[in-house]
Amino acid sequence: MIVTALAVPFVIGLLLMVGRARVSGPVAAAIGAAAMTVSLLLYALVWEGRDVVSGEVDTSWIEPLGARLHLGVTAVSWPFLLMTAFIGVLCCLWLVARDTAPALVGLVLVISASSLGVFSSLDLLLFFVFFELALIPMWFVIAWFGTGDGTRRAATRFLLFTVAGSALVLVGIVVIGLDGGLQVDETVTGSLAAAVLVCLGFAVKTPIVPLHTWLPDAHSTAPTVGSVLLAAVFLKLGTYGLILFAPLMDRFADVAPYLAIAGVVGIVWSGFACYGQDDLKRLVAYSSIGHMGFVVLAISTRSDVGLAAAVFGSVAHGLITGLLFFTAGSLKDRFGTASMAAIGRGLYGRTPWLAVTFVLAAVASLGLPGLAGFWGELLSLRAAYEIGDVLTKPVAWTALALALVGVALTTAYFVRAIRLVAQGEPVEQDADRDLDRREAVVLGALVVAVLVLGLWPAPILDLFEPFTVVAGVAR
Amino acid sequence: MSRRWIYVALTAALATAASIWAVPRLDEPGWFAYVGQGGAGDGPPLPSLSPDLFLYPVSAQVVLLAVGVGLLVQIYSTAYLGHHPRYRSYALIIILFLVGMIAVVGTTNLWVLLVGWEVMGLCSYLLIGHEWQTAEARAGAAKAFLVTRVADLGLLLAILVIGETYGTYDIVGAQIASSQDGVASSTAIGLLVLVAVVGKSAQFPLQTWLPDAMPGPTPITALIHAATMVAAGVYLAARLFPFYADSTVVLTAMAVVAGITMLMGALFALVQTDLKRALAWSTVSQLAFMFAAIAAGDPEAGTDHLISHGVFKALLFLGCGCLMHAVGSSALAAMGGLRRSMPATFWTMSIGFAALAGVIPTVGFFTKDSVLHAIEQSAGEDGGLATGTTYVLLGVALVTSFVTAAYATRLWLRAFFGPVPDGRQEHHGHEAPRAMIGPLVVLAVATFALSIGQPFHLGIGVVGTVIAAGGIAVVVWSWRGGSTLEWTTRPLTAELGLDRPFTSWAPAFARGVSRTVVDLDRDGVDVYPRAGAGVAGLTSRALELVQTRNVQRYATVIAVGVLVLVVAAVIWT
Amino acid sequence: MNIPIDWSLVAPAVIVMVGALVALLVDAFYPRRTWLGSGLPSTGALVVAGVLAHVHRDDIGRLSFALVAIILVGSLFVVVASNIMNFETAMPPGEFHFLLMSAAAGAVLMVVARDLVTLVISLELLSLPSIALVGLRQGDKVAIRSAWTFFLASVVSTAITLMGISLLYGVTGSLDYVEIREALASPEVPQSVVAVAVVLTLVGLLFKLGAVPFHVWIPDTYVGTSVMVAGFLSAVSKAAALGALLILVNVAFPYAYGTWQPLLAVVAAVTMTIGNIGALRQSDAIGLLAWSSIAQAGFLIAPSVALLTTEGLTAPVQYLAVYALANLVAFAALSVVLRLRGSTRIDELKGMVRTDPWMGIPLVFAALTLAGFPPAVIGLVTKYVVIRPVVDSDHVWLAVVMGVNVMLGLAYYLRLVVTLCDQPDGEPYVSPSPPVSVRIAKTTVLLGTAGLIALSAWPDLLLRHLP
Amino acid sequence: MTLTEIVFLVFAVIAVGSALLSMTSGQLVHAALWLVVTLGAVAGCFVLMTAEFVAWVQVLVYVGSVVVLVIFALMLTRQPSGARSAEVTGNRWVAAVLGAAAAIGLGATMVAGFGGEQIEGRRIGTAGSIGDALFNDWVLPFEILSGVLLAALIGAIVISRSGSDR
Amino acid sequence: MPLLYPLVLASALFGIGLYGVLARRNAVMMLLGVELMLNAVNLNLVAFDAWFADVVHSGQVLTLFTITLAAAEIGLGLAIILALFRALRTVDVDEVGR
Repeated sequence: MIVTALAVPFVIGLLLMVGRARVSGPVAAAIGAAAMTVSLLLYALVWEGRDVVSGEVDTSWIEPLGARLHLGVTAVSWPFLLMTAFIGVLCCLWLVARDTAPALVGLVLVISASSLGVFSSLDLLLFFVFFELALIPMWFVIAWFGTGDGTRRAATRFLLFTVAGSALVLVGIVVIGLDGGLQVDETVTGSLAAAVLVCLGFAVKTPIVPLHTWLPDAHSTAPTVGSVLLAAVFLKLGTYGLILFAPLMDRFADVAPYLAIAGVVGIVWSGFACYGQDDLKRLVAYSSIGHMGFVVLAISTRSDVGLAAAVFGSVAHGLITGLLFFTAGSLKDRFGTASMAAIGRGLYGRTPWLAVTFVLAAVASLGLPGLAGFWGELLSLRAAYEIGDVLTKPVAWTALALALVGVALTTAYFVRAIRLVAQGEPVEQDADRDLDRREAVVLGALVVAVLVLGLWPAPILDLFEPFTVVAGVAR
Repeated sequence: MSRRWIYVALTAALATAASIWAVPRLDEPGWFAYVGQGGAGDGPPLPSLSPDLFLYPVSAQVVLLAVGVGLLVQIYSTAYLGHHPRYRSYALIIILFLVGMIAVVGTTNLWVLLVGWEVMGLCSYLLIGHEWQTAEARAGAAKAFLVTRVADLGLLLAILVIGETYGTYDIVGAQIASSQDGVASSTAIGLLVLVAVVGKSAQFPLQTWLPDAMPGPTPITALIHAATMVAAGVYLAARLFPFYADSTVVLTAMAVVAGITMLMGALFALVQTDLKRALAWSTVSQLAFMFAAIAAGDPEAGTDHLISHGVFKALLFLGCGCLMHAVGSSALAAMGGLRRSMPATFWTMSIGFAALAGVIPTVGFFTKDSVLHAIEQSAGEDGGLATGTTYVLLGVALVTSFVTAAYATRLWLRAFFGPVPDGRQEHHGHEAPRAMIGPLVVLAVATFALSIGQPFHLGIGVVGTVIAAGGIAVVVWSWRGGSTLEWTTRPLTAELGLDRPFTSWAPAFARGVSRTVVDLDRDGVDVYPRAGAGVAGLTSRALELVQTRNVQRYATVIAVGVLVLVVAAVIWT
Repeated sequence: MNIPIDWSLVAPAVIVMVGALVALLVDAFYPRRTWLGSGLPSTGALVVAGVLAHVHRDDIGRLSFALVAIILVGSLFVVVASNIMNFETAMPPGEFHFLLMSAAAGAVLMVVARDLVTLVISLELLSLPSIALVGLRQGDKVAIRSAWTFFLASVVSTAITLMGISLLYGVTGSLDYVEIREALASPEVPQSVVAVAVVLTLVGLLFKLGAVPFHVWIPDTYVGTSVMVAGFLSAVSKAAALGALLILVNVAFPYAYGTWQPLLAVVAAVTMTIGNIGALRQSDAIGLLAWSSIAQAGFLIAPSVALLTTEGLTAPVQYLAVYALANLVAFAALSVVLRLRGSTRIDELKGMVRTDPWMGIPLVFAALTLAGFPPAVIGLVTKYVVIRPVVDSDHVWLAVVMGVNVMLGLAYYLRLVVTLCDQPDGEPYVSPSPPVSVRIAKTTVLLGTAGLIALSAWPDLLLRHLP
Repeated sequence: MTLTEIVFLVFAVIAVGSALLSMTSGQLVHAALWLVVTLGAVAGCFVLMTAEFVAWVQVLVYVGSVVVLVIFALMLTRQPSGARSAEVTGNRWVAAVLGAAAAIGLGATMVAGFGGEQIEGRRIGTAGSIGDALFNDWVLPFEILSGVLLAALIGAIVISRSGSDR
Repeated sequence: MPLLYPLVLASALFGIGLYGVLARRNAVMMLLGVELMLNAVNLNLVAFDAWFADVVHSGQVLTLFTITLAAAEIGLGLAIILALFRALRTVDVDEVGR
């Protein structure tokens, strides 16, 4: 089942790329949406409960290295998988527009599918293969379909940063593989080098300050679906990697304090950076760094609450940032730029529904209780408060304090953005146009998801309650 | 027109439902403290949002106050704001606000409470910014949201601490646990709660957002920034009182905050030239009164004053709305002499001012009396505040009563009596439509009706009445003496510059730091990849320099390489 | 001491050498000098040699057999793909095949050599024909200049190696690997002399591998010579050098551990870094591949820090196999490109995946394999394979350098890949009606690519059977 | 100090001196001839170290053929115009340093490793004994060497043909 | 006879040869430098051979081989130099490299 769920988007994505001349953009997008929906449904159906590995596939692959084709869905990966497939569907739906290039749909499918592969892998080498697989397609998405100057440069920066990180992860995987094998459910290592390398590697991907400088450029130049995939899915590869690897490494404890502090410094740093942004997409990109900071803080506690926080935070961030980027994309489609100064004030009056969606997304992103963004942040604060088993009290509580400052800053910069764009005396522009049906469907779906998860966090939190859940990964 | 009534009907339905739920519980005995059996779990569970509705009599009162005022405001708004192009969102947000308020008051699940709490904050933000074309509204909204949200982090942490301490996020459950295992972490919880309520209820030092929220539509001010949301801070402090009741530190801190705020708010209200702003400061001051009661160990007195204040302050604000409707401004200078042209407003607002000043037999008198009594009583009791603190607090409260009576009188006189300002024609002031007067009347009636059954404490009551009378008398005497009552005492009119940290320092700091961060992010943090790329590029160029096709140079490179390797090998073996 | 000729060991080399002579003779006496005339005996000899090697694989030893197999298959690939040069009047086919086969024989002998004399002489048997091959294209000034560069650098490093060997002889009194090991085991040998001797001896092999600082000849030579000869140098010649290095160090120098291990580690790290950095600014695909092959040499050397363990021996060979195949595919494809379009500048390749997918996709796949990037899983897996022994021998720093270099490498492979995938600038000039020989070369490329794809699908295939 | 040693030292001085002259001489033909002297002196050293056969081969191969070849090459490749100011390149200082470093380094290594050892000269390297060793023990390299020579020959032919006909 | 004599002589010749390779302008003379280096090696080998009184004469045999290799190298090298001269009309390394 998992294999089918992975193969369908992969194959269809490749076919779309090969046969890009034979289909029109909207048709390709529709096909893509159908493929991702199939994947989504399969992943939803494969679930057998949190105490077992669902839909496990385990066959031999590279015997001499101990690598196996080991796929399965666990309580930790399931939310990621569903979120990714969901975002994939929405990206395809978003592309149901006249000017879509079929190749872009194909790339989106391949990227989504390989991300799904990452989340489904229970073998470290397989994990890594999927991890790398999506990068070059993403390069194309940014460089070819991006807008603005320097798309190539941004794409290459993105790729090189990520690969530098993942190369370190590869070395880390080697260390782990030598110590305990490559199977996630069996291996454990006592090596400090592994912990440092893996954390550093995923820190680039997540990204954690100061390894984040690739992110704003990549996000701001990428096309809308590219930004969405980058933020909603790609950053999760980093956090998921940390979640997956943290329990495998005994010496994670030595790295965790640095991780935690870097994470919260990132929250504050990105908060200030956002406060000074004019470009909406850059702003959202920086805000992602902040949100990832919360997730990293949660992971670095290596506690059960932290795990729940990290999973919830990642998923919620995926949805909310997806929403934000889709909104920013809508604006960019209209005005040709995401610069707040160029978009002008008073969107409340000019394009009310778009403005309302933006405000809702912003409010969700700043972690208002009752919306999805809140629970992840809350739980990581709680995880920090409870300290967990690897941090010390001074570190954890310093992190907590900084994170709180970050929350305040997040509010500040989103309020500023709302003030600059949504409010104010409206100056009509020719491009003012409220949501069309396609946009309404995509944004609506995300709004609903954000509201549902915000008001009913149980579907995800129940996976981690009570904390005895092991389900293959979380220990 | 009829479309507007849909929202009123919706509000009414909500109000009815809430009433059906709340009214039966008004008479049940019991205060927030819960004594019962049952055990708590091992650790706090992950948060959930099960509603866990549960009403005590006090919370039932607050619910009724909220929905009542909400309904009245909704009705009032049909006339006041009915022609506004964005009436729909306005009305809907009010309903959302009421839901949030009911959630805060009606649940025992701390997370639901927090959600409601924040939803209220959001609605407040959106409604203050309703007139988002104007710069003041935008600024006020942003400030209100930011200040309250920062303070709300205190509540968030408080909830976490409660959960950790008692193993549950249910207030009742936590109370059970505390009654069984004893109270713990009370100082931490109390201080965090204090932070939250100081923000939400605009207490010192976070008081400035409330006056700045006045660009919001006046009905909203009446509902949110007078009767319900800001009072929710008091409600919360009272609700969670059992968890920190034994911490002198917390109570003292609260007393200090309350003392400073009440006097400061009253003094500021005394010198305002804008009626609405004056009322806002008055609200700040009155909220501090309630906190004083809680600090004195009698949260019940605080919540009683909450209810009464909610009623008469809503009345005052709605009346203020009528005046603004009439003269098109909330400046006192634009008013004056409206007594004749707007009799209904005049009479109802007079009742409101009387209640504010604490004149018998308005409900304001009785509940203020209770508060003063509570403070007086707490002196000398074991636990709680030190006796000295109590007496200082009592003194401040009495002074504040005096000032309160004074400014209430001043506002009343200036709005309704003084000379008609030059620019305005006499006939220009006209009575408000019925949909606006109706709610005023209802509230005025309630101002008296709620007095029924209120306790009266003879000693302090007499003292309070005398002081209030003194305040009124001084102002009236001054008015009679020909004063225009335009008191412009510089430090007070500038509100002591307490606003400056929020309006200039913090934004300037944030802007400065953010500019630095943005620059650093571009040029500083990015140095290592850029330097790396630069080094790689230079090395690459250098390598090209070696590749000259001159074989002799190649041989030299090889020879040097061998030499280096040999030397290195000899050294390390 | 008696060194009898072990025919089972040298049979493949002899066959190859015989093939070389036959090719030369056929060419000399067959009236019409065609490519096939000398090419067929060469092909046949390589196949027979392969079969013979397979028959005697137990005598040869798994490791040497794997290396011999790589060398033979690589040579075969070169011989077949070199058909692209058919009808080039400047290229004398008989001599070409003779020299190529001689070099191949030298390469085979290098990995089966078990004493330093044989090693040096087979090294020369590889070098001298290679040098001649580089300068073979008649009347080509660049080619002859490249040959000169290659020649002088080569003889200098040979002289240095011989000096090392003479010192080694002085220290141990023997030139046989096993006896050298035994002599070095004694604590009385003067360590500093051993250090000097070992370093100098390894220089020749590192030179052939193109390790920094002995890499200087590579870019000029590869760019200056015919594409397939460059392919031969980058694949077969390196395979021989690496094999000889592994066996020499493993058999003869285990006790000089302290000398060569840090040496190789540092050289590997510097080599891959310099190679990658050098490739960054190349505008010609051949130049890019030349520098990249320097970088890959670093990856080949790196696991030898652990070559006293089984994995340290096998990992580089596995990496080598994939590297050689990918490199040959790339060079062969580029030779086709050069033939049809007249240039291998990267700009010239723009959009080839769209205009000529049968050459574009193999190039992309080969580049991805060399970069170690999915979907070329085998590239990634072999990167993993070479990092493993490095980590296992506690050279984590080197592993990190390797990781960083994966990133650096991607920087330019990516450029190649995206240029190939890009929208072409108008219709490129393609020479019309390519002859059959081009089709043969194309087929080789496709076969090689198919091999890479198969390995990517089942990496087990390689890792389990080699060596 | 025995006579052998004295003779050896004389040869050594001649070898080094003529090598230096050869490598620095401005006249190419002179340089080649100085090299002949060096190689001859080295052959003398071989004889003193009991390697008679090697010494003869040295004289035959080097002095007899290689140097003749070199002189021909020098003549064939004479520059059309004698505008050359010096026969050494700008690289000479680096070269001198490296050459000195190599000589001193190697010398130091030798001293460190083999100081105080004596050559006894018990086994004379006659043609017979060398032949025995060559064809009993070193057949394989010997055979390979034939391949090397052939390949070099063919290579030399085909390359020297290059450029002549076009 | 002390073993050091030939060894030190070899070192000196090797250094001089290296200098020749790196400094001579004429390609042929560079080749001669290489020959000097190889001769140094030969001296070493012969000296060690004599010192060990090697039964199989490894050193002397390798010396013979080296001489042969040197001849092969010089043959090929001169061929290349001639071709170079024909192609570029010069054997000046600086000019060739240009």
